[in-house]
Amino acid sequence: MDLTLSLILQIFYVIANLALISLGLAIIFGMMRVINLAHGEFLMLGGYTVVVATNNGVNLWFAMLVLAPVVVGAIGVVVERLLIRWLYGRMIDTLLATWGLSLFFIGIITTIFGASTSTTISPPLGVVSIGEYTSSGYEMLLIGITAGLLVAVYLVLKYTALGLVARGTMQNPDMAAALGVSTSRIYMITFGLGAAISGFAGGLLAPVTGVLPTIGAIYIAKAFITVISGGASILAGTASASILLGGINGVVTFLTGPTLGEVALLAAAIILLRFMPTGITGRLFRKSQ
Amino acid sequence: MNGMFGQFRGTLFAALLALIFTIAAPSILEFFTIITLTQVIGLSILALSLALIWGYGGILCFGQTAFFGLGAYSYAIAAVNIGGSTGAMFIAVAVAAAFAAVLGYFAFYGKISDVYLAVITLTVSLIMYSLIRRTSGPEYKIGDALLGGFNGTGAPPLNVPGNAGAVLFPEHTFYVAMVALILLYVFCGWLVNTHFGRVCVSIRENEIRAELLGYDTRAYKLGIFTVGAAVAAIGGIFFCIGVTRVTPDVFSLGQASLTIIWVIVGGRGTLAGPVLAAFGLYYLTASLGTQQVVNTSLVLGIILIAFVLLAPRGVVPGIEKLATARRAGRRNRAKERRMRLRKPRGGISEDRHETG
Amino acid sequence: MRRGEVVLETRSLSMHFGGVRAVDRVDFQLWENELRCLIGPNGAGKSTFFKCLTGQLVPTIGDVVIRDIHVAGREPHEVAGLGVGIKTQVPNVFDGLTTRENIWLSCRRWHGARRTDALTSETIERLQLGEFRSRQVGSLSHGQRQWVELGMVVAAQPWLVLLDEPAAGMTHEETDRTAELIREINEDAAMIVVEHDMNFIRRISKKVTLFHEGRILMEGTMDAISKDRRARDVYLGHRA
Amino acid sequence: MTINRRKFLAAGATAALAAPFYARLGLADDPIKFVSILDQTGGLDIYGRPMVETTKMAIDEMNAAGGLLGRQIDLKVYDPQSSIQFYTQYATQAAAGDRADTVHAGITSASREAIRPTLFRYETLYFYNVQYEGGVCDINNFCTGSTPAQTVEKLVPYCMGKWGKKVYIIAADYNYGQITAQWVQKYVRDNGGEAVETEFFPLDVTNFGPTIKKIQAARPDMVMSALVGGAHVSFYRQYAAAGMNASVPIASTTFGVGNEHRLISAEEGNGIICAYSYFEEIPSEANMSFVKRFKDRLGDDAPGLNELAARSYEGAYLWAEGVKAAGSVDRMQVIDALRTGIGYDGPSGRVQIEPKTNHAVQNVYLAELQNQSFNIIETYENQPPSDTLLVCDLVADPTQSTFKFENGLKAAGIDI
Repeated sequence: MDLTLSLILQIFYVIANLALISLGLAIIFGMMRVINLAHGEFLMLGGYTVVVATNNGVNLWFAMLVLAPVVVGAIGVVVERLLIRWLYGRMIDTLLATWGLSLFFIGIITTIFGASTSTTISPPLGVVSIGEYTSSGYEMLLIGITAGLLVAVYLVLKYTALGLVARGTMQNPDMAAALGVSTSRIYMITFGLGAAISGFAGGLLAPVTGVLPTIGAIYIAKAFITVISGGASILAGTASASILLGGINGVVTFLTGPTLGEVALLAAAIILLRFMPTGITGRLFRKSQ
Repeated sequence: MNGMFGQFRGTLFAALLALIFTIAAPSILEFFTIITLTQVIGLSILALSLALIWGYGGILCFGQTAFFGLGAYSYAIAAVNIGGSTGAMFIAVAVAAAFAAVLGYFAFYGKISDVYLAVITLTVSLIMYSLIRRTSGPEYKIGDALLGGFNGTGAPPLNVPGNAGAVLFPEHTFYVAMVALILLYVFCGWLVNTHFGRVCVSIRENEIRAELLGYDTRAYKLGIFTVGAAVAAIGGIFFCIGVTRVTPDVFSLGQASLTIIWVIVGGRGTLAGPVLAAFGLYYLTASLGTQQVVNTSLVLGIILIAFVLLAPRGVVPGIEKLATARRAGRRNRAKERRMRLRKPRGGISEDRHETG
Repeated sequence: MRRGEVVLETRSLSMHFGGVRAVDRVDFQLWENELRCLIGPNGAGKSTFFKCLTGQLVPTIGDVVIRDIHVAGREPHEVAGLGVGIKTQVPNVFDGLTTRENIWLSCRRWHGARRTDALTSETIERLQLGEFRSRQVGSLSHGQRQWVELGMVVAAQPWLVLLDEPAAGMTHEETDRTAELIREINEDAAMIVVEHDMNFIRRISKKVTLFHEGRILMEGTMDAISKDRRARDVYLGHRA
Repeated sequence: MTINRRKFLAAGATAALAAPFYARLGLADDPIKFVSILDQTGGLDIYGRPMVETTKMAIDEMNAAGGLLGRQIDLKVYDPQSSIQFYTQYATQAAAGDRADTVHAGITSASREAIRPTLFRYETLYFYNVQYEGGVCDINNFCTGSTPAQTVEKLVPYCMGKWGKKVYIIAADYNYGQITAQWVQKYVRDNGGEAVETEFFPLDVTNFGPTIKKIQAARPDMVMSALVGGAHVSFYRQYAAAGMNASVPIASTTFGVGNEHRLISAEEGNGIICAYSYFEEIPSEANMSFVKRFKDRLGDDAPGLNELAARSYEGAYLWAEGVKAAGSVDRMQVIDALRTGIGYDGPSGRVQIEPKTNHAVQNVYLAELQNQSFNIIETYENQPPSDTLLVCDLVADPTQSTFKFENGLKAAGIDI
């Protein structure tokens, strides 16, 4: 019983983890149709922000909750202004550009900080006990933060003027421009927001996984598959794909081992795409298209 | 025929240049360069295969590496078991083509949209990556061939057909690989000029129209997809012979992205461009790895970013465009001006990739 | 010539989108060598009906029969494969290819290589497309692209032709030539033309079918329809 | 398959092909060519960069001391960027292009297996200075790193004696992890213990939650880890975050070699016991001097030193000992000299080639992690490569060039 309960919590964490690493990518891909191959490096930059800040005496919570999203969000805005905005309407070319960007970030971080960086941070908040089983309190907190983040993004998109304009611009740039909205500005803000959320996620995960310049490569494939499986709707898609894929991954990992867990995740994604070629939300929530 | 269809003469000319290069290689290149060329040729055949199905067939296959890797692994496993390379090559091509036919059948007859086809093929490649890395235990054997998991498995060298003992020297393997590249290049150039190829191009341009003309677009797409997979598999064979080994990395996201990047850099709608891009990027990366001054990733990243900003149409179409503009300019400047006042050329065919 | 056999027939054809019945139990017949115009206000269901005929949509209920072959639910290429020429509403051409290549592809579906070359040249001559023969279709004007598409339909020498708004967006002069071409095509083929432009219809039509709210409101000559009150209400009602 | 160089040169028909080849054959007072091929970018850079730095240091020191045989040593470093295809490229370039006198290369077994046949074919001496799973049997290839039997054999009984007999094994899912796990199982059995579970993890897994739950359910006395790489560092963090490091201690033959002990915090790592043939903290004179010279060289940026880094340094010196003993850089003469039992006394103690396997007899240390640094708790001197010795005898057959992956396990009595 205790095992079941703590295992369920664990699977929630797997799901939250997947949603957390995918959301930034989902926003940029869903709203701008830009496949950001440097997504993993945005996560990495978030992690580095936290590690470098805490190594210099900054409070861990401040570094994770404020510094990481702000720094990476700012980097995102700069990237959008200098690079991405020249490529709108050339979706495939953004693949090449962001691939280059990904290499650039890895290279620059390795040049500055070396191949690995010592850290002193560890997950805060101690241990949560369920009977004889213990879980990391911080991991439980991450479940809550992820849920909160999804709700916050939902509220921003749904109820703020910015969200409405952004959704309109993504649907039809010409129309929005005719209404006097600066599409260029909207794209910049969207890309910055996506980057900030990736940085936020990377910062939150830094105490759990540690940071390396090359750690982005571990995330990108998984995030990509989650976003595509989710389909057109950014939030409902990311959430539902995370639940499905993360749930399958967590259960299979526990039952058979981590390798089959990974394979099960990918196989589920393929089967999903075979029967719902436009992703989960494409089939189930038509309105969100 | 001219325009898109009329490039076959150019193809033959490029093939002739490549043939001259092959013959001249020993006197212009260093010995070690020649023997390491085999793996680069393998990669460039992979680029050719994607140039065919994406550039001409309009099928953005993000996971072309699935067939490349499948070809390489099938070859290595078959060659170890048969004890000779000739039959193994045929088996490898057949395995990859059959796999592509099944995958393509589900995708095209299931009416999966362009973008999702890209993602599904990528996912297939990543699944293979995960699965093959699972096989590091000694229990994972196919016949006599140990799969080796993460470490991969050895790829036997080429031998003279019918005589498994007569193994080719690496420099001779280079000739075989180069001839294979040239033949495949000419084959692809010929294919896109056949009726079949032209219909594939028309499907790229406008699938609904092609269908309304009475062409079964699913069958054509499946056809060119399968041919592309077979070509990619041949690339995989030469790649693993060149490396002497095949590892799961052939299926990785990195290799998959790189394949797309060759076609973008070389230019969509040409066959020679992506092939040259594969060569160029390989030697750029390889030469960066010989220096100790700056971080390799950093330099490569900057070059790619600069490229996408400065040469958006890819190298070969960019050069072609320059050349055409100059020639046309000499012939009739006034007419050119009139045309430019209307719509920008080619904009519409590019737009297709953004929808979906 | 008049009243040979029925070449195209729909039997209680219905197309529902969610709760909306875009086409509602339509029984329709087209006779050999007939030229029929489908008219109706926006949203009357004529374009949906057209797409059910061409295989672009699978009807919810009912059947489409072309020369005794049931085609409802078949793929568009199977419909076209019966010798049916189809032109859709927006100019549906191969933008990246030249005019000549566009038309060549249409001919080649039916003929060998040599016959195709001859037929392609013939079609280009007939439609006076020679000037744009080697131009990429994407760089042509809207009306010119419509003509290229008509050329593709003609080049295949179909016995049944389905046209959706062939004169849309054309200049006055182009419209005249289109009307002439349609009459020419009709000498060898039965036709269905979906059209908005009443003047254009007057010039080509013999019999007109008026759609309203997914059903056939009435059929008759253009003169008869334009005198009918119900027909005027349908149009006026929507204009208001 | 071997190209005989003399035959090659004699053959007039191939003269055109060989032209750039023999033009590069060096004169007597040309610098000696030493090539290093190690990943400095990509996922393996955490291992490769320290190895390159110590290699550079070794060559600089040798040159400062007057070189070898009166000739300077020219070090050429290639970065294969964590990609197997570039290993083949650079190995061929080193052998057939640079005409290297020795090549020190490779981190993963995959990279070693990609270049070993090439270097054998082109008769270029090859050193592989990395801890690996054992089983290489190649006259041309000296493997100086520790192998499982050397480290696991000491670590398992020590830790079982200290913590208890129920062992939970977790390992990276590739050859090294698989084989090491087999050896761990064998030594657990041999010492009267029980391996309750063995789990393998793909190298990109970062979420160990489900496994930690399984460990909690299985209640072992200790966890034996052969996890590898940047992603797997997460395990130690998540394990500590679940409060497990206090109750079930960890032993490892892989932790620390990628500087893992500095990537996690002190509290998370305290108490982990590891076995290697080198630790930066070895209190010997030779090592303290080595560490000091290294830190002086690189200043604050100096990476931590581990077995791979130290052995790269020692591997270069071991080769130099061979050259000195042979009085020549000729490949076969150096190979023969190295196999006579000469050794090098380096920071890790004495390293000496065992002639049956071309592997190294070396010291093995056990150390416990406290505050991000290792305290040496046991030293075992002159440990032979007993696993590879079971399957390889280059004295009986000095023409071999193979990798006996399965046989090593079979000979050890491990079922496969």
